[in-house]
This record gives sequence, C-alpha cells and structure tokens, in this order.
Amino acid sequence: MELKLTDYKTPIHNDWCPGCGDFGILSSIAIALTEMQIPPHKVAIFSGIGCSSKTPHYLNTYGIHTLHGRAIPFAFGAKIANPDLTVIVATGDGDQLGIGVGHFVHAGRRNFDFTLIVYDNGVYGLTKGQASPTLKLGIRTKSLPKPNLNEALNPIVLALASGYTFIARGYAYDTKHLKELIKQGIEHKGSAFIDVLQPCPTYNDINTKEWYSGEDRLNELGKPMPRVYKLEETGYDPEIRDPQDQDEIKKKILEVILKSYEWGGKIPIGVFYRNRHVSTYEERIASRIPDYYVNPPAKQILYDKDYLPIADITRMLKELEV
Amino acid sequence: MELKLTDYKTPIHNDWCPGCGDFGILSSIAIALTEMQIPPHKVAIFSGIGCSSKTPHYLNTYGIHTLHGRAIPFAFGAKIANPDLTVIVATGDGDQLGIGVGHFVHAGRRNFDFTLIVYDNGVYGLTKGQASPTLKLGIRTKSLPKPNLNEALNPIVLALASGYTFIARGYAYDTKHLKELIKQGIEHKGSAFIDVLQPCPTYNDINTKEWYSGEDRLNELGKPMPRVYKLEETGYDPEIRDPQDQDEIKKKILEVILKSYEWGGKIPIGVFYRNRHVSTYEERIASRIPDYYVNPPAKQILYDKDYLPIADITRMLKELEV
Amino acid sequence: MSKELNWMIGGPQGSGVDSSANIFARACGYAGLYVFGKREYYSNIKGEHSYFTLRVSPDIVRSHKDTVDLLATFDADTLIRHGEEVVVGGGIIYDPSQIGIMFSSVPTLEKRIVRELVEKLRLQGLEDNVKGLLEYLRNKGVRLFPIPYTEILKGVGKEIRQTQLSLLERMKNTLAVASSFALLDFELEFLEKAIRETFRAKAKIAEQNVIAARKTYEHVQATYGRTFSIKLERGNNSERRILINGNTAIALGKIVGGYRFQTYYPITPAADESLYLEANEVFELLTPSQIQENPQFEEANYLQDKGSIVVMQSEDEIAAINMAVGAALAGVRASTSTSGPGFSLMMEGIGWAGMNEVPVVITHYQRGGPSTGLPTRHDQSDLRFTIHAAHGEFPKIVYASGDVEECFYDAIRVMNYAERYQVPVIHLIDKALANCTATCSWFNTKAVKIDRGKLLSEKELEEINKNGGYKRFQFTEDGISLRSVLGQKGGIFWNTGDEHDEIGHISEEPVNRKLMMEKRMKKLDLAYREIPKDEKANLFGDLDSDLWVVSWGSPKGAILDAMDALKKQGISLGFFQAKLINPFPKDYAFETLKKAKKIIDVEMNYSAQFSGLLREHTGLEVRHKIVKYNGRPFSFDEIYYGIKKVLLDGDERVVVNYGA
Amino acid sequence: MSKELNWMIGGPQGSGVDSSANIFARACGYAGLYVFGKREYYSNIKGEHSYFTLRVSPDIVRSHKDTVDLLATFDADTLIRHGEEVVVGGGIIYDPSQIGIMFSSVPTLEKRIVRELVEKLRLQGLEDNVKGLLEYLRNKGVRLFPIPYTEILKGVGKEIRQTQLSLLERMKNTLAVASSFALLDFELEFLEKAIRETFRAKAKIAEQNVIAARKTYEHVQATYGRTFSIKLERGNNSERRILINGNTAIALGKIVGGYRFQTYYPITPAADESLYLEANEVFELLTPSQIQENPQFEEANYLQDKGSIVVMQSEDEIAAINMAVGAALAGVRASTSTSGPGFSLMMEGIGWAGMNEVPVVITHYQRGGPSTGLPTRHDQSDLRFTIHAAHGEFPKIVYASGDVEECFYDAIRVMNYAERYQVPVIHLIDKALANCTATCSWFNTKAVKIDRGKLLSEKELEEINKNGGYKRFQFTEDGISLRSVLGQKGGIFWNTGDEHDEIGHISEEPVNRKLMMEKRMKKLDLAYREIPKDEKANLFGDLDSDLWVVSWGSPKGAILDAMDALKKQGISLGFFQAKLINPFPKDYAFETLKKAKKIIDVEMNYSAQFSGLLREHTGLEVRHKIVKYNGRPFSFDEIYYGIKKVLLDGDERVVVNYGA
Ligand SMILES: Cc1ncc(C[n+]2csc(CCOP(=O)(O)OP(=O)(O)O)c2C)c(N)n1
Ligand SMILES: Cc1ncc(C[n+]2csc(CCOP(=O)(O)OP(=O)(O)O)c2C)c(N)n1
Ligand code: SF4
Ligand code: SF4
Ligand SMILES: [Mg+2]
Ligand SMILES: [Mg+2]
Repeated sequence: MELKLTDYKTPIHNDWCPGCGDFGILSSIAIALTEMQIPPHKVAIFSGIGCSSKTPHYLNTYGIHTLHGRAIPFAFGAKIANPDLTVIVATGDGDQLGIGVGHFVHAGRRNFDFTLIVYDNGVYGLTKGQASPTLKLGIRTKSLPKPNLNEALNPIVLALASGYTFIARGYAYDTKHLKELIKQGIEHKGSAFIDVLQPCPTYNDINTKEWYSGEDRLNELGKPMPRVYKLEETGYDPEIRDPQDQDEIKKKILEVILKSYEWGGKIPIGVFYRNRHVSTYEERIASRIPDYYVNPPAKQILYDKDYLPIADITRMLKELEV
Repeated sequence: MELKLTDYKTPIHNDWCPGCGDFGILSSIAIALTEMQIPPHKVAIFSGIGCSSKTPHYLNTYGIHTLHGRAIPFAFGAKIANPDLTVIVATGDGDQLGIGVGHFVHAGRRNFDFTLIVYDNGVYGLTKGQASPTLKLGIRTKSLPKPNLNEALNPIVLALASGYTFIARGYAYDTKHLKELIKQGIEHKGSAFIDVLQPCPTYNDINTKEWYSGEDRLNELGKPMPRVYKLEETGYDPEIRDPQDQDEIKKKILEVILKSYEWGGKIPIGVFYRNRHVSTYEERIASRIPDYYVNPPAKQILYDKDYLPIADITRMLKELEV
Repeated sequence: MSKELNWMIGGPQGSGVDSSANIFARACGYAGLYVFGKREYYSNIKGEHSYFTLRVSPDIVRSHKDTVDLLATFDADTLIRHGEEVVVGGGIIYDPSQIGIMFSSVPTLEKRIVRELVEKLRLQGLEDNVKGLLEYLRNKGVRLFPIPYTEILKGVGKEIRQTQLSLLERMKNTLAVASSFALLDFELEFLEKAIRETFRAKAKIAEQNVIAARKTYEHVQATYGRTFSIKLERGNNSERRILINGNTAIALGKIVGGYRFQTYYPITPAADESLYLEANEVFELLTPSQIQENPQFEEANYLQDKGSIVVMQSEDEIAAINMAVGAALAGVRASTSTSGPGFSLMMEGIGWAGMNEVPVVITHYQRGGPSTGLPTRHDQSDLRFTIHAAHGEFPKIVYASGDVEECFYDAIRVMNYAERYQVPVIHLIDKALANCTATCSWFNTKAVKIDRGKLLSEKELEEINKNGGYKRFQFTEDGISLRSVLGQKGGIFWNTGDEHDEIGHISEEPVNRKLMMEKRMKKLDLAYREIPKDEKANLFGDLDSDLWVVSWGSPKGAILDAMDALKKQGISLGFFQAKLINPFPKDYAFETLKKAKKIIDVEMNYSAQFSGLLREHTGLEVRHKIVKYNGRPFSFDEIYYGIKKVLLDGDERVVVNYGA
Repeated sequence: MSKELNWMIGGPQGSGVDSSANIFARACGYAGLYVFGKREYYSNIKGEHSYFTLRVSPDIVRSHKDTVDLLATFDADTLIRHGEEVVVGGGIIYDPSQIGIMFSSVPTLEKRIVRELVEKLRLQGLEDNVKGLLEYLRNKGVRLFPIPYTEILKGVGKEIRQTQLSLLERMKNTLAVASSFALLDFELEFLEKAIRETFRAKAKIAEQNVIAARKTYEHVQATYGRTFSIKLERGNNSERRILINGNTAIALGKIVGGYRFQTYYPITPAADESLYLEANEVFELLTPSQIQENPQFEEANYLQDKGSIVVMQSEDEIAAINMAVGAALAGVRASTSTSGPGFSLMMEGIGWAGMNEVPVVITHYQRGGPSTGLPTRHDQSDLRFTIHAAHGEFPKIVYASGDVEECFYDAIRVMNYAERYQVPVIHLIDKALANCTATCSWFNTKAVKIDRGKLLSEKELEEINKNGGYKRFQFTEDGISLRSVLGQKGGIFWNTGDEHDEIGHISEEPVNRKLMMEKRMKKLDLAYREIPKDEKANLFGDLDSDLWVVSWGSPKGAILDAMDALKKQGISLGFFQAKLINPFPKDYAFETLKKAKKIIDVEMNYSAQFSGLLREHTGLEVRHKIVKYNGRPFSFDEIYYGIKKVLLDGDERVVVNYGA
C-alpha cells in the first residue's frame, strides 16, 4: 500500500511563528520520506533543543527530541545498534554548530550512515534571538542589543574538514529543491550534512526571505534578483569519482571551499561534495565483527527458553583459571 | 636584569618517558619566553589533561593545569579579565581536538589574543595509547588492539575554518625552529594555533622520530631523507597582506589547504597562514567599553576606603522607581 | 469590598501581555500600592498562551492568589483557560468578537482543558463555545464586560492618524488595562504616567498609547459607570520604592557587589539577568575622592570614572563556568548564571574551582526538571543536586534567596563568601523569583561591605617573598591561604585539578593528600562558624510557637502571607527560612525547632528534599509536608489551606496543584 | 610461622611489576591458595613508583595488610619507600648494586619521604643512602637478601643466547619472583606453570623466563638454603577457581548479562573494563537449540552462532552516555563505564534517560577526587553525588558492589533493574575493586536470569494497536509502561527531555505534569518493594550483636577479615553491607540496626556520607566512623584496630592513613 504524505505527519499543534522557515524544512523532510516510501517505523529522527528541534514531534516516525547539542551521539547509538534504521538528525545551527560542534566534527570522522539537517537561521530562536555561530561578525539583527562579537563559522568547510562525505546546502523556502537534497542525503551511505538557509522572521531581520530572494535588488525589469542560486544549474560537479586520484580530490576540495565562501551577492545551494568511496563506520565494525549486519546489537538473542543467559564465557574463564 | 632560561624553569621532577617529544616542546616554550624576555609573572600557561598537559608545572610562570579539553575557556577568562597577560595554552591532541574540539572551534571565531600549542602525537598518551583524533583511519599503533576506526582530522584546515589568524606547524625535535614559531605566535595579536608533531616513543610506533627524519628511506648516499621540511625554505608566503582583496584571501586559503593535505612523503612545518587584519576579541570589547584596556575587569577598584561598594546604580533604580 | 485586588491579563505569547502587566503594576506603584506579580508562559516564541497576575494592595503582598477579581482578556484561549478562576462578584473583560469561537478550534488549548470544560457546560445545557462559557460564568455570579476593541481602536486610529488595523492591534493590551482602570474606578493619571515611563524610549508610541488609554477609559466609564463592585484605591506611601523582578535584582546586586565578569549561555529563566547586565555593561561610579583612599588604589594606576562588566555569551555552559573561573584566577569577581541543564554541565568546572580554591559564584535558577523539563516553569528540585554537585568532596557554599529583595543583597553577600572562603558559591534562585515582580524599598547600596578575604597586593607579596616565599596553598590553621592572582609580581602559583602540594604541583603523596583534604574541608567549618545567624536563616512569626514551618527559597512570600492570615484566626506559627543551605545551619535549626510539636516543610518539589536534609543534619523528622510539582509556584491560598489541612486533619503529605 | 604470606613487589612504572605480581598470584592459585592482590601506581606512564601487594593464604583472604613479610625489589625507590613496612623476621630482596644510592638522588621520591627517613637514620648515626637504610632495617630484625641480578641475568643470557643486557633487564621481575619462591621454599613448578600461562601468546618469551626463574631459584637456594623463617605451603582446593580483578569481572558480567553495546571514553580506572570487552568483542554462545525455544526467537530471523558486543570509544563522556541511551532506545542492553570526571559530564544524559524512562547502565568507578584528584588512587566519595546526580527529580537506581565476585553477578542484575523499571542504573564500583585481584569460585553463568521487563514484540504491538493504540508512556498502576523500541512496527513513540504526555509529545499542562511526575517516581517505590532483601543488602556476622558495622562497596573485604579476627578475640559484630543505595533500603536498615547500641560506619571518604544517608532515611545516628581519604584502600589492620579503638576508647571519628 502506498504511503501518503499524511502518513508521515502528526496532528500535533505546531507552535512555530507564522512565516518561519522551519515549516518548509519540515515539509521537505516529509515529502522526501514519502517519495522514498520508507516505512515510518523504520525512520528515527533525532533533534537537539530549539525551535527547529521540535521537528520530530510533527513527523509520524520515531521522534527523539534529545538534549541541546547532543542529537548526534543519540543518533549514532541508535544507528549502530540497529543499522537497518534510517537515521536523520534535524536540528538548529546554535544547537549543532554552537554547543554541539564537537559532536558535529567527530561524526564526520566516523562517516556513519545518517543525514544531518541543520536549520541555519543565524540565531538562537527559542531563547529569543541571540547570535548563533553562523551569524557574521559585526552583524546586528533586531534581536541583538549590540553587533555580534564573534566571527561566523563556515559550516561547509567545517564539514569538509571533519570528513562528511556528502555536503549540501538547501533553502527552506525551496522545498522542491530541498526535498531532493534530503533524498540524496538519505540515499548516501555515510555521513551526509545539509545546511539549510532558514529565515527566522521573528529575530533575524537580516537574512530574511526577502533578502534571499533579492527583493532589495531589482533588475532593470524591476524584478528581484535572488541571491540564492543552484549549483547544479551552473554545471558544478560535486562528485569524487576516482578515490585514488589525489589530484581530483584536491581539486574538488578547493572547488568546494571556493564555493562555500560565496555569500552576500550570490549564495549557492545544492550538493557541494559527494564521496561515495569512504567506508562507513558500520562497514568498519563489520570488518571486526563479521556478522554485524545480520546480527547487530539490537537483534541478538540474549537468553534461552528459561531466560538463562546464552553467552558462553568458558574461554575467558579458562584464561583466568588457577 | 636579563632573564635567563633557568628563570623560566622549575625544579619539579619531570615524569615524561625517556625520549618523549614533549621535552623538545617544553624547551622551545622556555627558550621563546627567554628570548622575548617576558617577565614570568606576566605569563599564564594553561593546559588540559594528558602527558603534555603537565607542561605548566615545569615552567616558572603562572601555570594552570585545568580540565580535560577545557584549557581554552579558562585561558579566555583570564585573558579577557586582564589583557596584559601573555596567555598560552599548551595541551594534547586528544585533549584539544578530541573532547575539546568545540572550544577549539569557538576560540578561532573570537580571535582573542593567545597562543595555542597542540602536542600532536596521534595518541592519548596518559591513558595508555588510544587513538587521538589526528591518527589516520586504519592505522594501528603498537598500543592499539585493532586498527583505528576513525578518520583523522586535519587540524590546519579546522583552524582555518574556525577563524584562527595565525596557523603554524612545528616539530618537537626541531626546537630552534619551533621556538621561533612560538615567538611569532605570541607576538601575533589574535588567536594563534601551532600544531606540533610530537613523537610518543612509548605508544606511537608509526610517527616516530625516525620516521619524521626519514631513517626508513635513505638517499643514494645512504642518508635519511627527512619527511619534515620547512615551508619558509620553499618560498611559501603565509601572509595576508590586503584584507580587502578577496582574491588574495581566497588564493591564500587554497594554498594553506593544499599544503595542509601534504603528508606521508613530505610534511611541511612552518607558518601556514597569518592574517593581521582581523580585530581581536579584546578590540571588539573595547568598542563597547571604551576604557577596557586601561581599566579591564581585573584592575577595577570596587570599594571605597570603608569597603563600601562604589558602583552607582541610581540611574537603573530610577528606571524602576514607582 | 476588599482592599486588595487580584488582576489577571492573558493573551498569546508575543502579543505584549508582559508589558501591559508592567504598565498596570507601575501605575499601582505610583498610586502608593504594593504589587506582587507572577508571570506564566510557555517555552515558545509566538502564539502559545501567556498570562500575568497582579496582586495589588495598600498592605504588603508577597504572593499571588488562586482567584482572580478582574480578568482582562482579548483572546478566546485566555477566557477558556482562566474564566473559572474569577470570583463571584468579580469581572471579566473580553472582546465580544470572540463569542462564537468553539473550544475545539483553539489549537493552543490542551485537550484536557477542553474536555473538562465541555463536560461541565454540557451538564448545564450550554454550548461548547465562548458564549456558552460566558453564560456559565454569568450564572455563577461573574460580571461580564464586553469591550468593543476594534471599534475603540478605530477611534484611536482616527485620532493618531493610523488606519492600518494590524498596527493598532498592538494597543489591545493598553485597552485591556485602561478598561480595568475604568471599571476599578482608579485614577487615569497613574496609568498615563506608567505608560509614558514604560515607553520612555519611544515618545510617540507612548503618546499613542496614552490616547488609547484615555479613549478606552472614557468609553468604559460611559458604558458601565461605577457598577463594578470592586474598586481600587490609592495607598499612602512615603518611602522611595522600586518595582523589580528577581533577574534584575540579581544583576544590580552583581554590579554593586563588584562583579566585573559574567558569562552565560542562553537559557530560561537565567538569561534575562545577563541581558540586563549587558545592557548596563558600563555604569557610573561614586565620588572618586573616596576611592583614592581605598587601600587597593595604590596599585591601580588609573582613576576610573566609569565601571564596567564584561558579559560574555559562551559556546556552552562548560565554557561559561570555566571562563568565569579563569577570570577569577586573574582576580576579578566573576560569576555565571544558568539553569538546570546548564548547571548539569558545570559539574567538572565547579569541582575544579573547589579543588583550586577559586572564588566564583554560580547563580543557579531552578526550573521545572528533570532534563529539559518545563523550561519556563517553576520548581525547586535541585536542592540536593546543588549541595552534592560534582564528584569528590570539596567545600562549596550553597545559599538560597527567598524574595526579590534578598536576591539583591544576597548577590553581594555570596561573592563575599566566595572570596573569604575561597570556594565556589552556588546562589540558588528559581523561576518564580526570577520572573516575579515585587515592590521593594529603594535598594541600599551601602548595606553590605565588600570583603575580598585574603587577597594579596603586590606589596604584600614582596614582603612575603622576603620572608621565605609565597605558597598559594600554604597549610594554615583555618584552612585559608593567602591568595595572589595571575599577573601579580611575586605571586606565581600553579593550579591543577590533581591533588597538589602547597605550591600547587601535583602530589600523590598520601600524607600531603590527607592534609590538603583537611585544609580544604576545614574552610566549610570556618564558614559555618563565622557566618552570622541572621545570614544563615530568617526566623519569622511566633518564635515560641510549637508549630513551625520550614522552607527555603521562593515559597517565603506565600508562607508569610499565609501566616499573617492564619494569625488573624488565632493560629500563630514560627517560620524557619533557611538561607545557608551548605554548610547546613544544623545547630541553629536544631535549637530553633527542637521543641516544635509539629514541623511542616513547604517545598516546590516531589521529594520534600529539605526535610531529608534537616533530618540528616539534626535528626529532626518532619512529619508534615506541603509539596507541589506541577510547575506553578505556590499561591497564598495553597499554603493557607495547606497548613490548615495539616493542622485540622493531620495530613502528612499535602500535594497542591493549583495554577493554569 | 604464620600460614599466611604478605608479599610485595615494587619498581618503576612500565617495568613489569604488574605482570610479575600476576605470575606470583597465579602460581599461588595453582598451589590451591587464596590470593588477594592490591595494585598501586601513579598517574604516569613510565618511571614513577608502582607496587603490588599479595596476601596469600590457604584460608580465604579479602584484603591486604599494612605489613609485608617479604619485599621483592630491584630499585632504590621501592626499598626506600617500603623498607620499613617489612615485619621483624621478614625479608627484603634487593639488588646490591643499589647500595650506594643516596636518597636525594632518587628523583621520583617525594620530599617528605626522604626528609622523614633521613631524620630517622641520622638519629641512629646512619648514612642517608640505601646502605644506611638496609643497616637500619637489619638492626630492626629484617633479613636482607641481596640478589646479584646482573650476574644471574648474564648467566641466563648465555643460556638463551642473548647478550644484550637491556633486553635481559625485562626479566628482572621474574628474578625477583623466583628469588621469593626460593626463599619461601615453595615449589618451582607452580611458578613455571604461571609463567607459561601468563606468556601464553609468546611461547619463546615464556621459555626464556622459565629458564631465568630456574637459574635464580637454584642460585638463591644455593646461597641462602632454607634459612628464611617464612615458608609458603600448598593449600588444598577442590573447587574450580579463577583469579580475577574487578574490571574483568564487570566485563564478563556484561557479556553474560546480554549487554551488546558499550561506550567509553578512556579514563582510569574504568577503561580496562572496556578494553577487555573490546578484546573479546566476539564470543561463543551456548547451544542454539535452546535458543530456538526462546520466545524472542521468532522475530530474530537469524540463527546466531557467535555473540558480539560493539565497544565504542566516543569523543567524550557526554557522547558516551548519549550514545548508550540511543542504543538502548533501539532495544539493546547498553552501558557505559567511567570514573568521576567522566561521570560529572554525564549529568544531562542521565537526566534525559530518567525523563524518557530509558534503561541504561552506567558503571561508575570511583577514584580519588575532587576534580582530576588522584586519578589512579582509591576513594568512595561519590556516593551522594551519584544518588542526586542531575538536576530535577527522576527515578534512578544506585547499586554498589562489595567485592570482585559481586561485580560479576551485580553487573547482570543491574541491567535487569534498568529494564524492569525502565530507569538509568548507576553501578558503583571503585578503584580498589577495579584493580584488586582476588580468588573467586568459577563464575556461575546461570545464577541470574535475564529480565527484560515490559519489552514488547512486534506481535504484541500488533495486538495493542488493534485495541486502542500504543502509548509509550501510558499511565499505569505501578508507573511502568509497555516499551517498544526504534524500528519496531506499530511501536512509534516520541521522546523529549521536556515534560510530555503519554505518547511522548511536549506538554506543559499542569495536571499531566503532576501525573507524569508521579508515574515516574512511583517506579522507585515499586523497585523498593520488589527488590528482595538479599539484593538490597548483605548481613554478616552476629545478627544479634548490639555492635554493628555499616558500610558499602569495597571496604567489605577488610571488614569481613577484621570481623573474623575480632571474633577470635571474642568480639562479635554484625555487618550491614548496603548494596541498593537508591532507593535506600530504609526499612531493612532500620529493622536490622534499630537495636544496635553502637553503629560504626566504615567508609573511604571524608564526610562519612553513608552515615548521613542512614540518618536521613531511618533517623538512626551513627556515632562512630572509621574513615580514610588518603587515596589508599583500607587494610585489614586499619579496620581491625579501628574497630578496637572505637570499642575501647569510644572514638567517634577514626581517621586512618596507612598505605604508601
Ligand atoms: C544545556 C542547555 N543550555 C541551554 C539551553 C537553552 N536553549 C534552548 S533552545 C537554545 C538555542 C537554540 O538555538 P538553535 O539551535 O539555533 O535553534 P533555533 O531555535 O534557532 O531553531 C538554547 C540555548 C538548553 N536547553 N540546554
Ligand atoms: C573528563 C575526562 N575524561 C577522561 C580523562 C582521562 N584522560 C586523562 S589524559 C587523557 C588523554 C590525553 O591525551 P592527549 O590529550 O592526547 O595527551 P597526551 O597524553 O597524548 O599528551 C584522558 C582521556 C580525564 N582526565 N577527564
Ligand atoms: S523564533 Fe524564529 S526560528 Fe523560532 S519559530 Fe519563530 S520564526 Fe521560527
Ligand atoms: S606516553 Fe608518550 S606522550 Fe606520554 S610521556 Fe610517554 S612518550 Fe611522552
Ligand atoms: Mg538557530
Ligand atoms: Mg596526545
């Protein structure tokens, strides 16, 4: 029986502000799952804390709303325990790149198979608009009493330096494009990172929907010239083809970085980087535990019909015998 | 009166393993301070936890041996409280790039004036040789029961992505070179990062002194061909000259990244990147608190001759008056 | 007609409910009345229900009540949620355009609320919409005051030349306040003054609101005359007073108390304190001439004319505590503010500060736990966790304030403790305190001296170094060593989280270890001996009573108010309000309570943690507990009836649950 | 001649002291003797002093003694540090080449040790070098056995064709052990077997060491004959036994107990447990036929022939706990192991698990605190912190093991508690337990059944969904709800750290809040009721005595040994060893102890935390405390004399300090 979009949604009252970019991201996730027809019970969505982190409650999949900055470790534990799960982390920029940036970095190193969607609104929404790590130095949103004192992070470069093997950027109001990125992220075997430009109409009056669509700069015809453009439309190729070819890799990395520094006038969205040749953490485990995939931690039988343990430690005890 | 090297050392028993690279780094710090003639009481050295983090005890300056991964926040607090201090963080790769990588990233964003020296030995020394975040995937040091499951971080790229304005790499056994890097790091106004290749003869039998000096590969004359080479000897220019020139910056960034990926056969040391044009965090504070430099938190007078508080909150109380 | 008024205003988050309550409160303050305000809101930015209750009286008020005399609303949610709280004879202000709204169509309402109300109305044959509810309430004896918000707004719009209704909408709050004033027959001038003062930075908006208030006032008085039975009258007040909440009181205490470095990571309900500090990071100082005679002055080579505090938003709470400790090492009075989840992340940092004898203050605002819990709701459940915070044993002082005024003075005091005993101090506050508004006497900034303990000057260090040398952790009689700070000449020391010797170098030697443990722990004994009784606890009521209430923190207000009321009925109790929580004032508590026949513990947590503490330290068993853990602070009524229940029925555990 | 031997070997870290002690212990084990071993070492990799004491006896031994019968050394540090511990009539094995070493030239020695020894020797007119010390000891009646290590090694070198002395040096340890065996006149065959077994992976090294042992044995017997008064004799043992430390016992318990996911971040003294698990990540299973009848089998579509545990080194302890919780959500029995600093970082994660009712086990190895403290030394100071861990109130079980054997069985048990009550469980271990070696009966892997509590199968979920639907946090009588896991069909749930409704969605509604708090807290009452007495506490000794010892954790061994000795003197005591720490077994404790005239609390911390707990929950005041906080575990003697001191002198606080 085909699953419909409504099968992926819950009837929970959504309390985001009117016009919040989060709505677009939420839809994109639901659409992506629907199009991929992944049974809801096979999906586990993890989030941290923030406006964005309420996402799991609005989706009819296993939804784990964790601690501030900590969604990734939870997600990792679940995925490694049961590699059959489709694991998504949907969380805020303050959450993942602020307090949670350590886990962000280490997840990349592991390349375990999950998709990380960061709602990039430049602010800490739920605590009333403090600067998040993606807000640029000296910028003052309406929620800030004084201009921002910290330099912004470049999430794309950070992801690359950390080892993510799929790196993309989406835009919250372009759900058609975004859901495709999410689908690719989910399909990708390894750690996939999607930075999503997400206007927060309540606190961020700089990076607004109007700004992204260039309503402040009209062309000769009086039409807005959008800042956001699609990488794929420029012929940009994100793919690493030959993992042995160090020159190709280097060249690609430099391209990714150059693109990632574009901001202001032209802001690229789309897939920046994809390397399908790096082993996933699960594969690395399987190299040590041969039956890991068929007999992962979550599926093992632990006791016999009398509820007695079935692990046999005779070998170990013999080594200790006196 | 000229300060001598011995003025910077303590008579404390040093319990590092014989031949440990830490000795060279310790000397380099002491020599750098001596050559710069910074009065010992003006220097505060912070460390985390690990073999390397015992460093402050061996130096006759204020020495703050903090918590695992947390040296930077301590150092930041001290520096901002008293901007006259020369602040150094000397710590391990596990400490700073493992558990402490979040603080590493956010320090770069602030560009506060300190020098970070990371003892990069690829292992967690003090807990008996587990893989640190700079150990490459699949490598198995003698201390590891199985090959390493995580991809290595590239500390240079990570520092760049985080916003460090001085980025260098040294080698523990080349103290003459390393102390120069440390001096430059201290002189640099802003966040300076020095990654120091540090052999751990006890646990890391891969990246040994012999390996760095190429004793496993002899040239026709039977002489070792060192892996480590000096960037400055190749005419490499780390300097950002015109901060307005986006092209220069981009070009430089790409160069840094290319250099940072060199490993195995050729390993560059020296200054990778220096940008003197980014405001320090202290300067940013001074833009809000005009007398910050002359009257920083640590120097303010708080009470009068009768020990009564001198802060005058009349203005605030009036706003609350009913 | 009671002298006292319980007024409530509610509306969606982000619609200005808070500022209208502030205006109301201020106006009452100008009229010489005491005010106690309570604020409730969801962990949400826009749209969920929030409300504010104000209790106003010519006599002191320190708590809220469960009932409402006049409810000001403009949306259906507020009506539905709070309608039933209005007393018989009380009134409801509402927007008649809401009449047709069905309960089930209000998405912000929890199902339980709707379900229960619908059942009730159906029993009476009433519809499950606002109209049905209003009928029900009128039948009960509540007066209804429909106010044609839109019409009035349009009128105002004409006068101020603003036709866009959506912009005028923001003034709905002012309309609700002004309507209240009109019904209460209270002088408009106070309201006008309050509006002008509240919008002092925006003169135009102020005037527009004044016009709206006037128009509304006239309309309501014209429509309803003086028919509402409840009136508000001026108080007579001669002293200078302020109206202030807990967050701000703490912030001001920190400025006065010489705190010059504050870190925070945003979290409710702590962040407002830091934001206030940031907004006031540069402040005035008293006469410099006095300063020059300060013994400290000689070393400062700069005559300040302003003071300042660096307020730092850190990357997380781990950094927040450690930055504060780093700054404290450099000699600053440094602090950090947080709430449960953040406090949980500070364990290691607090332990390090304890080990290295660093004076630092952690202002800990309790909120609903466990975990993320109820981020914007009240609780007092971190008592034990705070006392036993961090692994290992080290001295720490835990100090709890009971009301807004205490917040201010205690903020100064706790830093004195920190520096005198060279320990981390946790100042326990809670959501109810942080967010309540209370009338206070003008703060006396000379009430508490600044005591920096054994902090050395460079001159003193020079002397010490002549006589054998300086040791940061020198063993002493009382456990306290002389303290130098980073950058001081002659004061070099080492710190480490490891056990260390007198200089601060790592030592695993067992004899030194024992002495160091004793040195550190001794400081708590000293604090216990030195801190005077009246800083250890407050005693109230009848000290000879054999009925005693014990409590700590924000329940103080409701307890005192209830005691006053009980006294009028001939029931007089003693009240032991613990302030010093660790080291526990065991002798003072024991002496005070040993003869009590009944002890009633009042606490905003499930386990009545304080009673366990009391028994642990004094052996006294508290048989009666009044506890609450639904996220809403104790009301006057809950304590009043709770105590009565204990006295009449002998209940051992009274769990109260009021509050929407 | 006593039946028991106290043997000590010392040397620089990294020189093989541990493995030689293991060889000695094993050899004694083969000889049918009981062994108790204690290991001490610095937080250092190479060079600092480490030592191992072994107490060996035909009767059970559960603790170490303060005195040494035979001290085996090869460096000066060991001699200087421990020489005085040797009993009159005891012996010291040493390398005569150390004779000339001045105390002051040994950099690893702490100044206090040197200072005190020098003073002592000077009083006797002796030199402050090894020679002086040895003279001093000989005068006291200690026998000296110089062993020409280098000479013997050269001889061995010739035989095994190895002339490089630096490579032979590694065998010094074996020489020390073999010398001991020779002096004790104990059968060499046991030693040979132990060497072969210890080096089983390296046959060549094993043979070389056997040769070295033989040569040394011959040399020593030839030199000293049977002149040493202390001899070691075989025990007679019929049961199958193992020699095992606490870390390994826990690891084996976890494998048997069905733990299949373990996270850790390296930290002493917890890491060895995880490293052992990692080394044994794939293990054998019992007969598959039995498994197929397991009710769980139907859903597993794969017949395993091996079991496995994923062991994950995380980036920090915050990740460690949260990864374990994530895995537990997916239905695995998951755990993490840590020590003080790491545990401090786990607060938030533990609170979240509590709020979301996730079964997870945290194995917490206490070490010297506060802060980094004494990373490799012993302490029991985290009791209160563990009980009150994390902000807010939620049910957690805290369970403490008292010896190595308990470690194994309790590891299985605590996971049963976790799953049955759907709570985080903290299993309290300590450094002394982790690193001690003890003789145990062969572990019975069928002693504890696996109880997964209300864990659902997909089939059961289908049934539930037919009848109204599944709610993860459904309110129930006893507070426990049915549990589904991630990936199960029909089991979808939501989790949040926020207060939530029965399905798991955020709810700030006060009525739900109250019910949810009660639902969660009720589970502790249930655990309190259900957990049988003999799992709550162990009672030992004379249950009718009016003298009682109370304690928890590793002091058990020393207490039992001391009780045996005291009994011989006619002093019989009762001993209440608490195992369930939270919920506190208050009735059991009260019933057991209420008639006691004297209660003595024995604890390895400064504040005697357990006595506070006991008073808090039972009102019983413990007047007498034997405490220690110098980082070294209690010895038999300390408890023995400590109890005597309490009984004879009535001391209220006995602080003991032995241990180098
Ligand atoms: C440990 C901890 N510290 C602080 C908070 C308070 N807090 C809640 S949401 C939030 C910021 C969320 O910002 P972001 O991740 O950018 O999400 P957004 O609201 O912008 O979607 C913070 C700091 C918390 N819940 N936990
Ligand atoms: C919170 C915490 N977790 C774990 C430890 C244990 N620990 C001590 S040193 C260390 C690793 C040090 O490695 P690194 O920083 O690379 O320093 P190195 O010893 O290699 O110089 C760890 C994990 C600790 N002290 N604190
Ligand atoms: S505050 Fe911003 S991010 Fe949060 S819900 Fe509102 S618009 Fe969205
Ligand atoms: S373990 Fe390695 S890093 Fe540590 S002191 Fe020894 S050689 Fe140096
Ligand atoms: Mg955000
Ligand atoms: Mg390292």
